[in-house]
Amino acid sequence: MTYKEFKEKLSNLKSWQLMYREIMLLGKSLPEMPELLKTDDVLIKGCESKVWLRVELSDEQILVLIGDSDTRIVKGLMGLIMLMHQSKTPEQSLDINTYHEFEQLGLIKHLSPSRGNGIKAIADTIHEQVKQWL
Amino acid sequence: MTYKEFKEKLSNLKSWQLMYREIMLLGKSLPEMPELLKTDDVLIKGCESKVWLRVELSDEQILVLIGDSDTRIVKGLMGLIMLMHQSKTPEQSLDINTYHEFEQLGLIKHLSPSRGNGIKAIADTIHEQVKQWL
Amino acid sequence: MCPISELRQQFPIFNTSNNEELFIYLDSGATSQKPRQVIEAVDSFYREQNANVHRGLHTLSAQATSAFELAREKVANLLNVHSKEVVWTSGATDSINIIANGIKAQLNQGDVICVSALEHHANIVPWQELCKERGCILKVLPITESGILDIKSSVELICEQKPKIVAISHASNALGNIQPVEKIIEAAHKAAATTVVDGAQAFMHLRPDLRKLDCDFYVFSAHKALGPTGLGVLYGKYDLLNALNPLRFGGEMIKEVSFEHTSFQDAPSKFEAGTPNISAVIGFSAALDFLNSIDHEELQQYEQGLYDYLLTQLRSINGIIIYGDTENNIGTVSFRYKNEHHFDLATFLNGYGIAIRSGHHCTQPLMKSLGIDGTIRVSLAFYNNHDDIDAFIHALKESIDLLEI
Amino acid sequence: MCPISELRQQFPIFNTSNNEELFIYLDSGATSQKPRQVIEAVDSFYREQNANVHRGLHTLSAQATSAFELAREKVANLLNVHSKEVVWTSGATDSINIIANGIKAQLNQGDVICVSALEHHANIVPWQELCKERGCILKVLPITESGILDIKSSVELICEQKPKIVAISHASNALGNIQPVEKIIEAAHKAAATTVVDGAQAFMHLRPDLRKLDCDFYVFSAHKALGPTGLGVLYGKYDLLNALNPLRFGGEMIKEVSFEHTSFQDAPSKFEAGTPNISAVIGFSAALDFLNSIDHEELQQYEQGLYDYLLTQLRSINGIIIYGDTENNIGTVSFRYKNEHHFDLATFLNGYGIAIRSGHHCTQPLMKSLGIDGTIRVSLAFYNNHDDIDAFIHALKESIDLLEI
Ligand SMILES: Cc1ncc(COP(=O)(O)O)c(C=O)c1O
Ligand SMILES: Cc1ncc(COP(=O)(O)O)c(C=O)c1O
Repeated sequence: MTYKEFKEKLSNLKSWQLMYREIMLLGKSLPEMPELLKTDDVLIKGCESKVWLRVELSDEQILVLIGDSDTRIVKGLMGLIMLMHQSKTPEQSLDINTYHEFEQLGLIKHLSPSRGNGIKAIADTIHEQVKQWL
Repeated sequence: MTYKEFKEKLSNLKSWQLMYREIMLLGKSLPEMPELLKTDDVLIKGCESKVWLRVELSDEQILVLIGDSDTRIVKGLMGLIMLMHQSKTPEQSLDINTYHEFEQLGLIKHLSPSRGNGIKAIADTIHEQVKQWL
Repeated sequence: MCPISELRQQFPIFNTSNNEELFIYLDSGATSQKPRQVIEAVDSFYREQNANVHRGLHTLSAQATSAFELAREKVANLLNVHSKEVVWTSGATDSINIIANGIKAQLNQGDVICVSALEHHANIVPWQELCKERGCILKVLPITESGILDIKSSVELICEQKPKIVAISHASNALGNIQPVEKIIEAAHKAAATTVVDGAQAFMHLRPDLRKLDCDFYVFSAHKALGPTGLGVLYGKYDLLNALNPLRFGGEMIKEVSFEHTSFQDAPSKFEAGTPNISAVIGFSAALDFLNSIDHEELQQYEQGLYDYLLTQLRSINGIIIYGDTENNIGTVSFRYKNEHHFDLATFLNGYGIAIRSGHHCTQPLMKSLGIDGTIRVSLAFYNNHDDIDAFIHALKESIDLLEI
Repeated sequence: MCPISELRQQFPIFNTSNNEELFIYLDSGATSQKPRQVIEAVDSFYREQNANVHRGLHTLSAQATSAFELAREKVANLLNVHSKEVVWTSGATDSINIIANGIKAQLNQGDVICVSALEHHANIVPWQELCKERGCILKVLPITESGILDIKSSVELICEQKPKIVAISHASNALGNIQPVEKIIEAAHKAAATTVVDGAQAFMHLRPDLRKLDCDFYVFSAHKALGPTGLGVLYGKYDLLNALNPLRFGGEMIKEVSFEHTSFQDAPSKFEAGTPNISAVIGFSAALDFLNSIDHEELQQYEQGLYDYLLTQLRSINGIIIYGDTENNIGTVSFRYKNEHHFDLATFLNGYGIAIRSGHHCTQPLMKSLGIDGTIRVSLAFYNNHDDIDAFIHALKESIDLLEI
């Protein structure tokens, strides 16, 4: 599924319950992140729950993201972020305003500021890392 | 003039200006307190302006008060207090509720709490000293 | 005096359709809602009376000062102590810091300080800092597996260690446990320790008689007891209080200043440097009137009834794990559902308009002892009712369903 | 935007017949009056939005947190600094104490700290305490006979003494002098000193651009700038700010707590232990909107006009002695009448319904340098008008007559 497809799916849902359900399902569908990879250096600061995220550059010069969280919802939100950035070139990734996308999806207003900040922290982490490959 | 006479005089006055005038005149009429007697140990704590008060017992076993202040108004209020206690026996003095008298005169409501406290401090000082002569 | 159940009508927030959605407030442990009387007292202070206190002698300032000092007397009366033993601070946290910083000079290397394992960070970190600075040793009064103070071991520890200070909460914010402070204070005083009781959670529910309780210091925040934000109380037995060094220096707390020498006032002024939170004091004064107008026994019965109902309802849900002391409790329930993350449940509950708190509740060490990373906390007050609990239970069941994917 | 002279209508206190007597407020140096917008913001916070901040994720708390952080940004914008450089405190006194206590560890025996001779006790005593504790030396930037900072000698002193800290008020509370802080800051920075500016009196009148002013720290109180009581601001250049040790420890300022080890957040959270004064922040946010809606140049002209009128009127009375810098002034006049005690005059003025302040204004060392025990202080704000001044002058003349007995 592409980010665009997922976005469309969400936009057809009538209630926040259904939206969260889709998001949690997305999270559940993510490949498991091996415990060994969940090191402190990839733990993102500024989130209420635990969020691990690894960003790497493949031989094809596109991004590979692996992430996890200890909560279902945040794991789903991570999935959304990964859908946005996965397999993009560093340049393409830098063009993406993750926070803005969340706003458009209508998700920010359901988030407390701390989680809004969490999203920002994740987005910033990606961009920071991506910059090294420009 | 006795305290009673002064009280009556005040009660006939129509404005706070006239009351203060009488009180200041009373203060002005007090005998000068020699600078030598204005020592730190007779400076009363808890007043905004400087207040010195000496209480002594005469050979006739009645109170002798000498006091002064650096402000006209407080000096007048001191005069009032002295009118109340001067030449009284220790027992008579202890029976006087100075603060209550000021309330009856309608003076407390013109006083800020800090000055109300000042009156209390002066009254307490007198009673404390008087107790030694019981 | 009206029945407890009608008091809710005095709280404007329950009559405001803030989000035009259902709104159930079950987060009184974080901060209480305010009755109309408190809000109006603050409002009319600013409209009619606003002036600085203890400064100058104009009528407005004099009125403000009288009202300010009257509020101090009201606190003292409620606590059954002297008004000069009552210091206004900016909150419970500030109060504890004033004690810990102020008593520093009286402690020496190797001295022991005891805190309970159930403390809020505000009643841990100031003591840790003190220990760091003076080379003192922090010892923890232990809890049982279910999160209740182990009173036997605690008393033994105190007997054995002869601590200089014992700091303990009157009620736990995370679990709601009413702690056996009387026994701790007794043991502490036998060991000649100074006792500090954190009443942040307890004050409104228990209205303690401090002369009876016999603790040396007691602290709480106005905002958790119907009052405005930015105000706290520090009570201390006068001699002990006056022996503390001040934390802040400035106007009002000073007797005389010269560039060569400065002398301080006695307590309470000594600890009240700078312009105090006058409007909050005025508001809290109204909060105390409000509290005093409610029969305390009736209030406790009402709150106990709510709490029992909440417990019964929660226990009827399969998979709910409840922590802490459910026998002696101020009306706070801390729970988890199976091994689901508290964050997911809390997010859904919020979606249903239920205001609860989730996380570690500023009690990380307690959570660690319990082997968890947080709970969902429902904290009740007398302005809650059965409908609130029904709405919460309904939302909780729906939220649990949402987790089944 | 309405003319300055109409802004007064926005202040409810001027429309309340408090004592059913004439009421002229000329004590804004003690605390400012509050516009309707501020009072209403506090009121509706408690009625509609009341919740704790930075705690938990329910919508109410989230809204409160957003509003709280937005206010921080507004302060930062007005001061032209970063919002993470803005710390909420309980007042200017608290702010200065946070700096003095927090920088302690960076100072050594024999280090020099300079304060000006015009400082409020709040900007003297914390430094004296620091000196006592660390063996530092307090040096005083001198004033001229008329009570104006002697800028030449002050700069020389700074050059010569190479102080570690220079603390000075932006405007004097006792005399109203606007101090030449730019020159002092320049000299201090040449000497590698950290500069602390006490803006308690200046903030509302001068709305300083701190990037331009280039001081390292700047403090003020909300209650003197249209805002609620119990709130202050501490600005610091980020690295210097973050290098301070916290004064208070507790919730919110902590990253992780265990009984073995505790780590702190970075600034500003590091300095904001405990539940902050949320309602005051919300109210101050409205105060900043109000200030921002007034053209600053127009406001200054208006205030200058009032001040000039007041000066002229006062000078026309025989026997009035005025202190301080009447060329650079925020609109505060400090005076005496012949060698009458300020207390008598102030009492009479109060009788006539005039709220002024008398005494040493928490500047005992300054009064000592001027060889007096106090003054009568009239302090103006933009909500005053010519009628206020006429009423004051009339009452002053009558009061002086009363002294002739
Ligand atoms: C110049 C100056 N600094 C500091 C302060 C202390 O402010 P606050 O009492 O609000 O803490 C004041 C207030 O009187 C002041 O005028
Ligand atoms: C038990 C306990 N102690 C201390 C505090 C700190 O109170 P405040 O944040 O009002 O300073 C709290 C509040 O969360 C608490 O629950």
